[in-house]
Amino acid sequence: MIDDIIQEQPWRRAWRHYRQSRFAVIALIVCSIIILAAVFAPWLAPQNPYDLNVIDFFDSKLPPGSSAPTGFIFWLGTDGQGRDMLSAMLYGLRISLFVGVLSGLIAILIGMALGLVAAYVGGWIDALIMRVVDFMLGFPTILVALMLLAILGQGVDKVIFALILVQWAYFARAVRSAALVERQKEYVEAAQSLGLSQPRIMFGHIMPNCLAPVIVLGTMQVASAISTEATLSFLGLGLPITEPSLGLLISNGYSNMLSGRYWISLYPGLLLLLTVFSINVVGDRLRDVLNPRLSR
Amino acid sequence: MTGFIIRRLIQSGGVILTMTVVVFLGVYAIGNPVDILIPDDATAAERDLAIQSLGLDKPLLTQYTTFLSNLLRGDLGTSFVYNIPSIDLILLRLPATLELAFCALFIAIVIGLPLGLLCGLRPGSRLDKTVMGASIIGFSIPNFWQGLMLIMLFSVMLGWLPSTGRGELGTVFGIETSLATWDGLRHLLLPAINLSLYKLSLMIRLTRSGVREVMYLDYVRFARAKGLSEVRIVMVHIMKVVLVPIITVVGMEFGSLIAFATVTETIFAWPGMGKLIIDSIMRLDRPVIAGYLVVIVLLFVLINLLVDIAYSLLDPRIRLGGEPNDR
Amino acid sequence: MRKLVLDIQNLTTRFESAEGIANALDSLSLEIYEGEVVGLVGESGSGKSMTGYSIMGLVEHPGSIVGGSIHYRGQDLRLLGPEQIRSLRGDRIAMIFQDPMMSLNPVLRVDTQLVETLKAHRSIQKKEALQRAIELLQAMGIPSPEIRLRQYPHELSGGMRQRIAIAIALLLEPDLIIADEPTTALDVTIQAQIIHEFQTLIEDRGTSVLWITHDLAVASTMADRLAIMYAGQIVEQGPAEDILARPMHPYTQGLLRSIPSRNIRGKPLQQIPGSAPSLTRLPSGCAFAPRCDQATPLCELTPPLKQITAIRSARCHHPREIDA
Amino acid sequence: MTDSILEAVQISRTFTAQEDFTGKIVRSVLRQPKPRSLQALCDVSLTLKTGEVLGVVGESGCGKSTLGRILAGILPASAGHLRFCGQPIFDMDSITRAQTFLKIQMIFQDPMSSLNPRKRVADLISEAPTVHGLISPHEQASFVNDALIRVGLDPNSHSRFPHQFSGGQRQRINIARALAVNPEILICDESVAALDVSIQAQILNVFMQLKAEGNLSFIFISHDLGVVEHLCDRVAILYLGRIVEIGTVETLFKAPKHPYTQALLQEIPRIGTGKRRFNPIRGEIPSPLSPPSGCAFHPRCPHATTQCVRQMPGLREVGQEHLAACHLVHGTVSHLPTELSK
Repeated sequence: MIDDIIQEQPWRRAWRHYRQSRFAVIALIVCSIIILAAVFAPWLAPQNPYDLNVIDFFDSKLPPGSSAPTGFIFWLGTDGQGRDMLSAMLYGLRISLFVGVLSGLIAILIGMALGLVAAYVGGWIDALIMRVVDFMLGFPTILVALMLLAILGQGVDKVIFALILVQWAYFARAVRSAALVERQKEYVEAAQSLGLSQPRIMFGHIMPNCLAPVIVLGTMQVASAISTEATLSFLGLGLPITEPSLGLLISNGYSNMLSGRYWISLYPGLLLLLTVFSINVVGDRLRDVLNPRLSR
Repeated sequence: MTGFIIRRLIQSGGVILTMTVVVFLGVYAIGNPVDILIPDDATAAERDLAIQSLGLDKPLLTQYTTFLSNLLRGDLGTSFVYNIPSIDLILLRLPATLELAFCALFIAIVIGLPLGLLCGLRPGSRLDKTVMGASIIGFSIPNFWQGLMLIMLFSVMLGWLPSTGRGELGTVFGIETSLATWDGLRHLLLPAINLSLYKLSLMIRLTRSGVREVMYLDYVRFARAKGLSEVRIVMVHIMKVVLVPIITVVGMEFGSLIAFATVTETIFAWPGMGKLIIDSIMRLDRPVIAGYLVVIVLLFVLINLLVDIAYSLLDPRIRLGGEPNDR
Repeated sequence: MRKLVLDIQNLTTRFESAEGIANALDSLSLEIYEGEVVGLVGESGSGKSMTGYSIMGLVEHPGSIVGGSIHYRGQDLRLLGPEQIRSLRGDRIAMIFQDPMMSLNPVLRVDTQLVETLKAHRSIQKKEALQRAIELLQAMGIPSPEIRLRQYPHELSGGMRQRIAIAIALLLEPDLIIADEPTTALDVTIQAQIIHEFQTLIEDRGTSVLWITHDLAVASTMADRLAIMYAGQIVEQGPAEDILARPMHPYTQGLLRSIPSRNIRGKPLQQIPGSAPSLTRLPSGCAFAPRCDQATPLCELTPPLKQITAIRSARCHHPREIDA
Repeated sequence: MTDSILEAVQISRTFTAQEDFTGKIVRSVLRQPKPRSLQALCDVSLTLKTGEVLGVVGESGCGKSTLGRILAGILPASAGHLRFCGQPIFDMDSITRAQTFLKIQMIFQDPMSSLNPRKRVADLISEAPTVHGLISPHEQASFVNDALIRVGLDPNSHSRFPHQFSGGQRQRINIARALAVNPEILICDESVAALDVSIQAQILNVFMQLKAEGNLSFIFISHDLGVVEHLCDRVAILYLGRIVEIGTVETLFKAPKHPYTQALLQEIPRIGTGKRRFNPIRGEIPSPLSPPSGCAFHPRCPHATTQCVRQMPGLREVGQEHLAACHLVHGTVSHLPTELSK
């Protein structure tokens, strides 16, 4: 009886804790559905919005539920070029998620490596890294990204680069402060006393204990990256028109909104909101669950 | 304390210097600066003359020192579009942006602090759950889309508030502001709400987590054991501790509000420097971009400096130089 | 017979969490008389601090007092409203906490924290309040108190802070002070100083004290009477010297035997096997039975509190007198 | 065969606050003095004899943890040297030095933070011996099994995480982990301070059992005089980074020579004295940033003379195997008032 609980492993315990919020569980499900929808967009979408052969300009700006002369039904209407909104949104979601997740992952890797090195090596290396981090964090994400793209120009790679550049510093700071706390703990001294090598202590002992804040921050940052990309695309500085993300879809529909054709802008916006919101709810719950102060 | 300020001043100087290098490289050295700095319709002779007069044939370091000395004189070139010195152009637009940012910050603080306090004091209550859920929405809604929806709802569908422009300006204490007229206020409301929503969510969360952290500490318990009234415990023992980090965050966030104003100003056609910068980026008006960056950097460094000083004034542990007690 | 200051009967404080229900205090009864020092001794998790919080009305969510009574001079504290309780706290019943680094608010000056206590209970001028504070700090062995008053807590050493916390508790000359391990975090020489000053002050005023500690040795030098706690219950109670000389409960016996100085140097210590049970998964019957070498089948039933002599009681089926 | 297994000769350790570039500028602008360095340890010499338990006693900030970490090779010393079986450790090449320090293992104070929470018990115990090639991977299971039995833990618990154990069990894991690399010296830094009395007795018994097995020597750092008296053969008293008295437990506890030791012994609460009043010494431990002149204890010492204010006393022989650093104690003759020597 005692053993059921005592034998529990850390991750399972975290999940048991996570499960207690039904809201967060729903968000996790929604999040998974969105990710699956994005990954399988080419198979799920009723129409390939890039295929000029299936797009008919005469179908443009049809309201939701209309059908084309071919009998094809546009459940969410069509946009200015006559593309099926649902299909365009699925493809847009794919691009948005791709950009957000990839930039987030690379930023995590860079930030974690630099943060760990700064915390463990200390001295002038730490000072240098942290000055750069402070410098980066001193300026708002959107501004740095805007300027960067103003200089670099448009493109998926450039947007990803810009997003990495504005994000890595957050991870570096979080990992460093977590690693500094861990470094003070006696198990690190024990590892030194046992003659374990520096890289082994740094990556094998300290790093696994710094993952909790990285996971929480990573979730939130992916959401923020998706949102930032959408903003940049909306301002016309993000992705090129050939690769329409959700932000670009909203931007395209914006001019039609005032004339009552709300669906071109509204639906991609709602999908964007749902995506960012569900990821944030998951991240927020993870923060509670993985917070060492609350879990013990 | 003096040491602390001197230290911050030196660091600020470092930041400004680094940023001038970045601006210089970004605006003058990347790409072909000649194409950027000289109007397209110039003849070959004019180009050569311009290259010489701009010093573009000289080594990079010399160019940079020229750039720096020009900068010190407040000269960052003339806008191609408006044909006036870029710094003047930006300073002309600055008040509108500051006005917007101040109003947004005001909304965030006035609503955010009390809500966060209430939630923090009653964790797990229905109010707490509702507000916390809403705050996640608050920082999940992309700023620009939220702006569009505000216009859609309040301007297009309900027709209550105007959606573009700054409206009529009045003068208070010699400062032109839309806060002084009814029309100005009506124009200001939507953009201010748009800009403040994200910060409002942040303020609620910060206050709440600060209160939650502090309210279980021993000294709050000790204050209770002393028999102090609940009002004094919350307003003095909890809030005074919680406010210290919040005030610094407020300062930092003011800077971020100015940056985010670019989006809001674009949507609501607010004539601030944020809209100017987006327009300039679109038209590749690089002198204006450079000017904007320099002004923003100075503004940010100034804000950070003030925040640090405020922080050290508020927290006795820092103010008094905090000599380590043990070991 | 001296007058009762505090009379706790069958007090039960419960915590509900996802792990289950835990009785942090389980029908605890304890009396404190005027001018008496009662040592409440227990190991970590035994509920000794919760006793203090329960008396002060400071049990926080998700915990609550679910049964029993706490009478202060005949008045049931559990029936009082929050405002009435508040006016008693700090005035008639004061409390001191363990960690001197944490019990003073870091952003308020020492004088603010002293004066606000006085002002919460008396209408008093600030000047007069400061004067009283200075006198008390002097009595607590703080040199040049006028300077200390204008400082912030982090400028003071741990010993100084604990002295100030004690001075705050003594400011209004309470009837009862609940001291929750106030010297545990301090060095031996500072502990001796503070105990010395504290003893002088309470003896002058005839204050009653509930001294909560895990350290039997400290309790034995302070207390008139001892109460030993295990798993939320008081398992043994009586005059200090009597208990230390002739412990009756097997837990008290084990505790005394595991203290090094009671054993022959270099020889293995007598130890209590196992570790204290989690309060959410207490064994049925006597909570100590699984670790007890004298347990019998009878111990699977909950033992009642037995009044063994007029002054001694123990919660055990087989209380025995053994010289420790 | 040499009698002493570990010898510390005039070990000192200073901590200096790191100063960055801007810090230097600020200091020169404001004409502030250089950051004061903190002398955590000063000329500490100790000899650990083979098979004995040497206690190191002191209050917080006296440098006893720093000493333990220097002896275990976790912190470098600022000055002085260490000899292991007569060999100077700091002169060795890095590989030999690492191997030598492997023979000196440490048991820490906090049984929770000294175990990596993300590692299972089996990994905690077998990692170091595997890395150092003391055991081969296929021997791991049986090795861990034996290690757990040796410290009195259930061998079936090898795949658990640290948080699934009680405080006493965690400290047993710590001991098992240290023993896994076949050390000859264990340095116990307040190893039982965080434990409840009943658990403390269990862990002390583990130490005593290990001592009885005869292969280990111990340095036992503690603030608890009762525990030290019970377990140790000899004891050194530290005050503000210096040894003020060192001797066998019998002589030192029966006839302490240094006024600080006397005060310590007088002021520990003991069972059996009954309710009593303390007669404490004055003042607090001075900050190591600004130590007093002369004898560091003089501001608190009830017997201090002008000589104590001016001159730092050295350690002198005051009895058999008994040294004290006090001007007022000469040989076996004490100039201290006799009632204090009781």
